[in-house]
Amino acid sequence: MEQTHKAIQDSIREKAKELLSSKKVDVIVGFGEGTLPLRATPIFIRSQEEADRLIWNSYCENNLATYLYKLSQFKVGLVVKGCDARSVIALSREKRFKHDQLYLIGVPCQRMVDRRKVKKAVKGEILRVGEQGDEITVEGEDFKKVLKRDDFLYPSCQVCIHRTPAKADVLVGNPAEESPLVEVHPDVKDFEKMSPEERWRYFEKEAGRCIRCYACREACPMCYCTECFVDSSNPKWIDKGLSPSDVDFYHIVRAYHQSGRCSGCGACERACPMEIKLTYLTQKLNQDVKELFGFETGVDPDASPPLSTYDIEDRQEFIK
Amino acid sequence: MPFLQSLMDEYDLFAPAQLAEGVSVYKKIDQTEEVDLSISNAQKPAKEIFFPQSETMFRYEKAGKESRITSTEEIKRNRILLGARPCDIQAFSLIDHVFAGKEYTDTYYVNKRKATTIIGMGCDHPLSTCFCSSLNGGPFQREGSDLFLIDLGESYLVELLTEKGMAFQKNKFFEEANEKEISLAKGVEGKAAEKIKAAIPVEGIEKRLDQMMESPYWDRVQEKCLGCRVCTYLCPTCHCFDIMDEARTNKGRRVRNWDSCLSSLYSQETSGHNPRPTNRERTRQRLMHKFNYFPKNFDRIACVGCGRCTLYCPAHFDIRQTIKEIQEGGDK
Amino acid sequence: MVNGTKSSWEPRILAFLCNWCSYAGADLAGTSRIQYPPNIRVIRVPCSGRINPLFILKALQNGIDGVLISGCHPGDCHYLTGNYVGRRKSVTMRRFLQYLGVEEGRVQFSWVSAAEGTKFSQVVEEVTQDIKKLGPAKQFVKLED
Amino acid sequence: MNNPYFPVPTVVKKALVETSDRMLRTLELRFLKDEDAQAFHFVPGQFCELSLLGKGEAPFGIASSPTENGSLKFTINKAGVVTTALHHIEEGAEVGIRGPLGNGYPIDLFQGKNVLVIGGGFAFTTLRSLVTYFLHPENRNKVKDITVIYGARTPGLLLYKEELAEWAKRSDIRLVVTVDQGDKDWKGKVGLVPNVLEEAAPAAENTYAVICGPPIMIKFTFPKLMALRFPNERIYTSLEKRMKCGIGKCGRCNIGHLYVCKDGPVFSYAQLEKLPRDY
Repeated sequence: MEQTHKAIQDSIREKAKELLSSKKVDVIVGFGEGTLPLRATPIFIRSQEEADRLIWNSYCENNLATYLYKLSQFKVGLVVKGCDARSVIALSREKRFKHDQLYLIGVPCQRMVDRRKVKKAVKGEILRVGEQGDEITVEGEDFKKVLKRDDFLYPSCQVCIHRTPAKADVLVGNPAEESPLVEVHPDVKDFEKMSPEERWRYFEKEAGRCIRCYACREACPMCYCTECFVDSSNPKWIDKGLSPSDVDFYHIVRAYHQSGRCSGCGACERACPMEIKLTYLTQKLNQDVKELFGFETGVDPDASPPLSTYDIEDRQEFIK
Repeated sequence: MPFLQSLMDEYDLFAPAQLAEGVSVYKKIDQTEEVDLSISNAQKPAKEIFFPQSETMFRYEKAGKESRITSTEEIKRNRILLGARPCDIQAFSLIDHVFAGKEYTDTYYVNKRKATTIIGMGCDHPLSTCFCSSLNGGPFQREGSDLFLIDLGESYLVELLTEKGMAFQKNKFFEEANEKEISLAKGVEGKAAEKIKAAIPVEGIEKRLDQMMESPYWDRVQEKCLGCRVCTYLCPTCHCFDIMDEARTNKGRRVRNWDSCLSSLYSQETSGHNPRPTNRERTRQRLMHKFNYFPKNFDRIACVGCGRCTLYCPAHFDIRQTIKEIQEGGDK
Repeated sequence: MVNGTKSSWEPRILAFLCNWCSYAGADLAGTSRIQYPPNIRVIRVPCSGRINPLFILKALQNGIDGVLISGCHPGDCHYLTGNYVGRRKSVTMRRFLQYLGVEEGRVQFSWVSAAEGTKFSQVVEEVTQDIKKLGPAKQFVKLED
Repeated sequence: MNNPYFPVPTVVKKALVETSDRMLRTLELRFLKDEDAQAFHFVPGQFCELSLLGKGEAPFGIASSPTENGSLKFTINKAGVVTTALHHIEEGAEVGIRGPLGNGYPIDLFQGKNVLVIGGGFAFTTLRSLVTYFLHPENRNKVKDITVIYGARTPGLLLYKEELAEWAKRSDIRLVVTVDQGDKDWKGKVGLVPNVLEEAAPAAENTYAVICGPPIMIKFTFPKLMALRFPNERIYTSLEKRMKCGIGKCGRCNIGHLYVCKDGPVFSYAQLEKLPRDY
């Protein structure tokens, strides 16, 4: 795996240099080394000399498409995983950027490692991380532990069947084999086993930790409304405090607004400082949309978003 | 936990507790089992105890043209904050400046503060992101605590530091510490101090920033910021809030909720004008407030080095790095 | 009110009726003097496609016990396709609420044309019975605190 | 302890729509309790938070003068939730008030000097307070010449028309009213405030200028004052920023280390020059 990462990283750098020197793009948005183990960080590269700061590893977890709105004035070279590319396609359907503004550097994704899960597997602070093949080595002051990489992947990555970007101007690395590690999102599976009452309780408990920092919203490339419904003062849909009803309201609508738009990247869940589970909501909506309308976000660049269209034969047995 | 129970019999007890695996806050304790003193750096800082994220300021009821307002500022039962670490406690002394104030006293904050005895606790496992020592703090700093606990494994060494602390002198759960225990505590303290390796150069940062208001550096700083509120809400010194009414027909309440300078709405005026229209101005405001404006007003930097903003930023923004870059003159 | 003793409790149901069919259907029920339970409060909307899922949640938050959304039959939409688009929102929202564990039957949907005064009264009757069985809404109501 | 967030009850004694576009409405408020009225001391330039329970609070400059005993006036521009509600309430309705807040105009500094008041549009409210204050017989001797230049886009948008007419008749104040665009009944001046200022300004010596208006007016007026050799220390303005608490706690209205609500809203240009352009 390490070798793959290294090879991909080299290709990203090479491509970035080429794009910048030929002035095909003004800026490359990619990942750079984090200052902490288990973390990478979004970086913005504007000159060839800086391009060697670009990296690729198991912690490139952000969906960089979320930065596009800030860069509307520039030609952008964007490093995308499969899910990020799907967001870009979805955004493109919603006419969020100019046709020739983007250059996608597609990376067939090796699935990202869930840093929190890794942290919870050991006692004490992790100070160093290494990766060898399908093993992750974590070291702290008084421990060293080897973990099986596959056991520590993000849930949204475990179910992913679009690891290779559906659309990219260049692909760095070979297309990945598109089969899921698990068939159903583990959190959706667990949730669906519960009774309705248990489900509601679980949902309220998760949402109950919300501090309304809106990191889930800001991390999501599809959350770009000029005025989010939570911020509207007239009409005021919900209050801004921590009343369970208001918090539930926010989480239902934030998720539901992603119907047919969510790429399943999991950026929302990864962004949450309170570790609220969120992808069991969006992933379920994705499943529904696939089942009901045969639609998957950002896979077919020409398909209309399902909630902006219809089929005369759509299901309606629930309508009196 | 008879000691905790005895505290709860007399006080409202606030302490760190886990909400989910790896996620903790300071909260009012209903059952002693909730208390988890091993949590050294809870996601949400202890400021919540005095400055809750969402707080009713008063309730009102309207009848015809008349209305009646009922205040919620009074604290009916004394409180104990148990197990807060020195960084969070140091932060109180910073936001005290704001809420106690010279001209106006924020009764909600001050009432809670006065009614609370703080039992601080030595932080024996500082993280690599901690840099309290660079900001006049330290993992065993006592300032601000009324009592101070040091974890000796089987027992705690308790130091009674203030008048409020001395009230516990006769507590039946406390015994006189012996030499061995005292020296053991010193060992724990020394070990923790060694652990904080990060020396963050804050010296002179206020002056440096005086020159940087229009620096292109802020364009760089803002780049990866998503504009969420994690760093401000989880910061023990951030204290901005919004005031809103929550109405239901004839009744309702006025509420204050935490607010964040990183939100575009924060400074959005009704006219449509926004003095801080982009992330550039907003990230600048956050850092300026901590390292320039606050020191100008109160002679202290509004950062205690707890590292939360760095740990929890979804884009992995590292304030330690930013401070260094500022000190090096910005855009490097 | 939301709470109250069981015997005296009557559900409050909010009905979003499209202007062209269901509202006219309700009107017809009225002018034809067809009886139906008085538990519904009507909000007239231009089209069932106008329903923003926020409306449903807001109603439930405010203590409404049930929500009915009614529009023109497929093919009859005054705006040609509004009800078709609305139907997709309805099915996804309905499934999502179900998934979350919101009681089934709190939110219901119907097609009622301008000529279907009788059907309108039947729908209201059914919905009211369903909601009565469920009892007062509690799940999503914003409590006074 | 006094809770500074508590609104004190007042009632609407009189309400008057000021302008032809009906966007500005003046409310005259009277304290419900005498002790509240007696405890309320303010200087022109200060503001209050007006609150309608269930709607919220918003800050407004006090438009009346401390010399007008018995009631307080506020002129409200209909813009957001609270201001719209304040436009709809009727006489006799209850309005909560917090204040006076902020610093107000430096009246003591003006002693023995000439005062030049420049206003534009609906920002004339606290300027009306200031002028009315100095026109009061007890205070008229405190300052020398008073010159007022007031402009609005159209005649219909001028505030306090009756008072303007009265001031025009007086000999102890020089009033120049101008509109950007006249109408068939308008007999007065037509011209933009900055241009009118050039013609009508008194000598800069011994004169303090107070200027309030829309940003665009300020932008063009300020250079004219500079050209007229007004030093920065003698030009004052009142700033607006989004506010909530009004008492320097909630954070949002800062410009650099100063808070508009507590350290302002009145600042001299000399002060502003030292502050970041964050407004």
